[in-house]
Amino acid sequence: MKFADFRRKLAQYWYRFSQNKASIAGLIITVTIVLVTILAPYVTPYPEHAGVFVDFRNTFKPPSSANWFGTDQVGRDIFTRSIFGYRFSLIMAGTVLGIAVPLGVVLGLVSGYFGGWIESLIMRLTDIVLALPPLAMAIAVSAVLGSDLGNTMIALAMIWWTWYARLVHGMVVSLRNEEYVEAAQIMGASKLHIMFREILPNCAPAILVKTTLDAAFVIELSAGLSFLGLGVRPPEPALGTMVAEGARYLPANWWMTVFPALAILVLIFGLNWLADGLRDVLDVDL
Amino acid sequence: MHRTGWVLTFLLLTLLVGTLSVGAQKNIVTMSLNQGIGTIDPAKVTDWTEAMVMVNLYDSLVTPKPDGTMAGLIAREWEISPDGLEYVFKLHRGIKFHDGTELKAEDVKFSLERVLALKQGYSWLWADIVKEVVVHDDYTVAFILKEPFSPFLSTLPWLAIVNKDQVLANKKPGNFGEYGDYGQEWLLNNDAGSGAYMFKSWTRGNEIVFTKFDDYFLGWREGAIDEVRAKEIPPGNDATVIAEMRTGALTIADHYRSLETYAQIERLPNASVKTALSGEALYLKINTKKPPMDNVHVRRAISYAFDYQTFIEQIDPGAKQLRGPIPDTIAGHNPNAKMYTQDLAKAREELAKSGYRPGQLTINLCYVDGFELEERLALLFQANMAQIGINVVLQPETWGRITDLAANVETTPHLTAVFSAANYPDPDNYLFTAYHSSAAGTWMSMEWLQDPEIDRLIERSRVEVDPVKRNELFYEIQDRLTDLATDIFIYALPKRYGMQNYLHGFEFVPVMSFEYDFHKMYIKR
Amino acid sequence: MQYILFLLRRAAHSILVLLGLSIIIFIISRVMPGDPARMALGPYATQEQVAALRQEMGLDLPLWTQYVRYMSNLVQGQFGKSLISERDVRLDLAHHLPATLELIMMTMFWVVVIGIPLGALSAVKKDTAFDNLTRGFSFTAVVIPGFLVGIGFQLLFGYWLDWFPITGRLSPGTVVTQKITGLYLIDALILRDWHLFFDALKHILLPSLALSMAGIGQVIRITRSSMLEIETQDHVQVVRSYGVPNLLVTFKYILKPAFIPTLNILGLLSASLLGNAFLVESVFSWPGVAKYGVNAMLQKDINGLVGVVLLIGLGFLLANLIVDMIIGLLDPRIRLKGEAE
Amino acid sequence: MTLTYKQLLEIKDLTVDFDRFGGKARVLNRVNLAVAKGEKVGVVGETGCGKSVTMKAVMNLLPTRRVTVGGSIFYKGRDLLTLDRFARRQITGKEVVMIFQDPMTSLNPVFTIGQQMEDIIGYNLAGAKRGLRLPKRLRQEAREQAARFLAAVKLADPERILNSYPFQLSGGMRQRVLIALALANQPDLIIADEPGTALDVTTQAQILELMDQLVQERGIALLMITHNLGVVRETTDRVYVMYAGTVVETAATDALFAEPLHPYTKGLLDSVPKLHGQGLSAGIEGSVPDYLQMNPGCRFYPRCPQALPKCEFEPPEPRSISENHMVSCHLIG
Repeated sequence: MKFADFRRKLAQYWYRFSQNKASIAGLIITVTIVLVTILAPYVTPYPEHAGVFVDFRNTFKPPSSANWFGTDQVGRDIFTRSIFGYRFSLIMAGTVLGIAVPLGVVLGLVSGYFGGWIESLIMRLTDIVLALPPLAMAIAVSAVLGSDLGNTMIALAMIWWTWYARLVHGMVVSLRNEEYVEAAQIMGASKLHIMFREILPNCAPAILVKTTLDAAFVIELSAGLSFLGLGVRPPEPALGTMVAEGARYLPANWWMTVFPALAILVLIFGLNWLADGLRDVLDVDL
Repeated sequence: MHRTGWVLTFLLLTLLVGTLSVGAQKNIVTMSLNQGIGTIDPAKVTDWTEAMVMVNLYDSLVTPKPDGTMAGLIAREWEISPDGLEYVFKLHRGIKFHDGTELKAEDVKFSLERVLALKQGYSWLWADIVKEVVVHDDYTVAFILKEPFSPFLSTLPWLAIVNKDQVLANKKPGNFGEYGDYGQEWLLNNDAGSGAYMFKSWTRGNEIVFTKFDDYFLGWREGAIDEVRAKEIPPGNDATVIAEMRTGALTIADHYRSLETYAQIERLPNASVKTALSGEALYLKINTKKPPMDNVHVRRAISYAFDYQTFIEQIDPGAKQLRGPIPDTIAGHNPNAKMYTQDLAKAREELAKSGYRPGQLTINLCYVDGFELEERLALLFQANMAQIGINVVLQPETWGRITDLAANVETTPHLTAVFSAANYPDPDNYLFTAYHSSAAGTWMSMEWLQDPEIDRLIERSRVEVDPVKRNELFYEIQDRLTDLATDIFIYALPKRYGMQNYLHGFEFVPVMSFEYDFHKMYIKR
Repeated sequence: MQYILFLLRRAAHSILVLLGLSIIIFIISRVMPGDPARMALGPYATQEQVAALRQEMGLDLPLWTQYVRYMSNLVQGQFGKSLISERDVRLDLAHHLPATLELIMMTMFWVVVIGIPLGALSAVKKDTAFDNLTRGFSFTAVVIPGFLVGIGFQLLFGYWLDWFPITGRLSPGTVVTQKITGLYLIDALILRDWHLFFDALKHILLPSLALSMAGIGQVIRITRSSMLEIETQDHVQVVRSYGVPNLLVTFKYILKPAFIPTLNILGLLSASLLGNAFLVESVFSWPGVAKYGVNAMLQKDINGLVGVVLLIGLGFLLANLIVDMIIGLLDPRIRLKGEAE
Repeated sequence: MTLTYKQLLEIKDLTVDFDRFGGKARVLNRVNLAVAKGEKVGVVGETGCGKSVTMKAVMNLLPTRRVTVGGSIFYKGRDLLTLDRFARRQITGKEVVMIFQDPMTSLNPVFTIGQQMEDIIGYNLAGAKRGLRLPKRLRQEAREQAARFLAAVKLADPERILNSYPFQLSGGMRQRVLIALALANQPDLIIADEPGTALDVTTQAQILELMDQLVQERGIALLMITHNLGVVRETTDRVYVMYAGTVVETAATDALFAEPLHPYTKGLLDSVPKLHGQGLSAGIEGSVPDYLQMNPGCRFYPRCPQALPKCEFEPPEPRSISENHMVSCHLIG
């Protein structure tokens, strides 16, 4: 594809994407949150509240101009901690999917393309893993390996790849008999070439959309885990933990729960809207 | 379309019926439990929740009074031999077990033997102390000790008397010869006691129910409580406790709730909070064998760096800082022991003496996951230590895991927040189990002190019968321990209880769970 | 006959999956840090007692011997004793299962009773305000995590409006006179104990609705889209072209084939439902299996953990088997040919 | 103009607009078409030229939202577009029926042939006073009738067929079922949308022959949509050629094949030897244009090899060349 064509295509995609207000909102939300999270130390009013900090004179302050979201049980600014809390969510999503997506895609490609016992092995493995609810599995592994972020992420990645293996496997099976793949085979292209250059690009839109959706899902899951107190060590802020801690002080100190919960929702909604937009543009049916 | 209509009707109906209240005729008391009940077998009881069940289902020879001294319960009177080796108890006549048979001396003997054979629960209190139990007649029983053990009487509330015949009638095959499994399986779901209440049902992980035993030998007063329901509400769900205290669904909010919760209960028109200075104390136990905490200067440095003032003023207002390991409510407390206060200059000086530089040390602090008070303490500690350049890693763990970590000196964290259990109102309760070498390897002894001099002093205090001499020994031990800075002695816990105003007769007793004696309570509206 | 073969094939597949699951769980349960023997004996146990229990549990044996033991026990349906409650794990599970079962069944009830009609109506009324509203609701319901919905419900209906209790299965004072199934709603119906019925209903309403939100959303979405897809298919146009009444076309010729993808989703849903149950049970202090599982995990109760995970796996596979059965009944291609599309 | 109907079906200036996000698309532009009693008429054109939309408009199968229908469709002199839903159902589905293109997808996969035929025949037997449930008697009667017509389309063992699910039948058998269904209501007009295209050539030939014969026997008018010119030539009396939502030419079949006038028709016929139910690649360059950006003049202008300057802006009016021959083109006349 020529560069000009590519640009035109991109412009077309953008046009279609921009037609939907929710997609645009999703994109803006996601990008803003990612930026704000990266720049958290500069954009939050009390960056020190995300670390080792206590101020027992200012506990349980309701929302005010000084503390937009109020303060918590040791006097920390909830707004600041919510922004920093996004870090946990985003790192979690990034790492889990960063491991799971490539792994699942490669295994899916291999099993779909080679077939035979490799296919049976990989697909049976996915069957087994998929029989377990991911959250239950994640709770089991992180309870077992200790409340360690790294362990939890590895555990989740070990479950998550199966979805991508399934997805890609299905597409490869339907694609491998397509004419252009056969043509490439006849022309003597290597298996690697066919898998990665001929088949993979056709799966890319579906993978992209699923990854976006799953980012939201992993964030939801990480919130669930941290809600149960798994995966984070205090004083590191995590939105799920903040919700759980706040829930102890309901209903009087509602802001401790409500704002972190809203923060989770905003990000999850943003990602889902973004995924919806991408789905329309890329014409993916998931 | 029809279906949605149905659903809406159904929902509406549910809402209507849902708002109708539920009436009750009996005097039912509901209390919250912050943690589950593992067992109701009195020989296996360890946690406060289990102890609460034991106190109500079973009777013991003696029972603690509010001032910490012992009153007879099923024992009418007792005599102690001058050498402190023999305790003879005379029992009340006509005490009935729940199955109607009479409680006799033989049951007392059997109960102790059972505890010692099973080696669980509180068996450690008597394992190396009691030589034998002799039944003189149906109503006279004697305990013969191996060596004098001054606090022996104070430990006896923990010996619940079980119905020997009933237990043996329900035994299953097991490892205890003629006693089979000692009725272990049966006692998991039944009681064999003579206590004021009878076991009714237990939904594991949810609720335990017991009902009034009409033939209780102490009789019943007007307004007595007919049924007790204790339901598990985890620490994360304090909001539920508040809501149910407001609606009246809960009669008693247990003493392990967050301070905010009690503050809110206090604001309710129908309920109030009772506070008592307990014998229970909070320590940060320092693993004195694990570098860098093996260095006494480091220990003193952190003792000086901690902000006790903020803790007792802001975190648990109205509390009192602990002076040494023994709370001042216990006779034998040394009022002149050293008390550390925050002094950053001294802390830095001690740190310098230790040879470590600021910024060089990273230590971990372990506390019970989700325990809000300990978490606030941990965050405060972390912030304080940062001021003198010690980095603290917080390690929230479940209580079960902490007891596991305590088994080895290697796995025991640098610091662990632990509430001492007020098992019996005697200094020995605080000293032997924590600092004596032979007691090492449990959550009570996470200091791993193993100091021969301390060992020797504790041993002497246990066999000393003269109260004055005992006190002198206790004073010396307390001075040594504060000097060694084996713990950060934080405070004696003011226990708070949320209660409906119609509940009367509650009395604080400085032994774990004995304040939850529902026989003493009554309802008057 | 083909149908039975098809079901047998699916069942055999499920058994294979369970076997694999048991291996994974074995591995996980053996790498747990912390000594289950010590945890079981409680804080006052001595080292000798711990060693003795370790031996009794076979924790000192080589790993493969442990595996052989473990598998042979599993095949006999034995999970061993729970280290915490000291009871047979099966007893513990049986004890906690009814609560979870009741919650899940109630949840499924909402999913089907709310999700399918809303999805169908929204397809019939495509592009109307009702459709847009329903789609917005379905998106929101899918996206919001169940435990946040739960907390929201507690806040709204529990604390502020004070309509429903926030935790537990029954009010204090409500007595189950006779345990038949352990599902209070059903027991109450059998016993005609209306007080019990409405008390149980009042308690289960919020948790089951919170748990069902994601499912309702998904079912609305899939029912709507598959109905719209089938709507455009030739066979629907054919019956329409012959003037068969619209309602009949919608509720017979469109809804029945549209059920198949919906059912498939319901099967898949059961996995996420069981997962979310962990959080929702925790939020509402619902004394179910998930709560027992979290406890078992935190307390390193190996046997309990194995039991819970296998039970959940089994539940998931069973749910899918039931779904396969129903799909088989709906879809003659499976019933008669043993083949899916 | 009221007719004492000469034509069985007469479509007058039928216009259909689709509402798209990008604007209004005029999918049919003033289509005129007539079928006389017992007549066999063909409609040809590329995929997407509006043949199917025309038929769906007749059968009232167009979606009701975002679609505007203008003009009139007279059936036996009554304008279908002015009738209410119920009156209209007395005609379409009963007197006018349609056979869909693909027998593989035209039967509901999860109901037996019998269930489907019973419903369809039964509701037509029931007439106006039908509820949602068919009375048992009617159902029985419908089933008997279904069996009769299955036999009429030369399907052996009708009982077995009635109890079968579609997937248990071959393509040819399903097509026969659909024909039986069409005949069962004893209609006056059958609209056939590319019948048998999805089947293999031999089966298709058999089916067409059967249909031809059955229609002939019963004096039913046939309106056949196809892009297969061979089929048109063999079966029909008259042909309409459609392009991009307009009728560009109409004539008796023989006349059209002998002397095509419109450049599009010419192209269409030129491509015949190379045509196998595919496109028109050899005959005419390009493909059907985007309905959203339709040329304001002659719709064929962008692809017309002989286009005049005025073709770009001025739409051509239909002109009569001879009694039965009409053409819309600036080149003619």
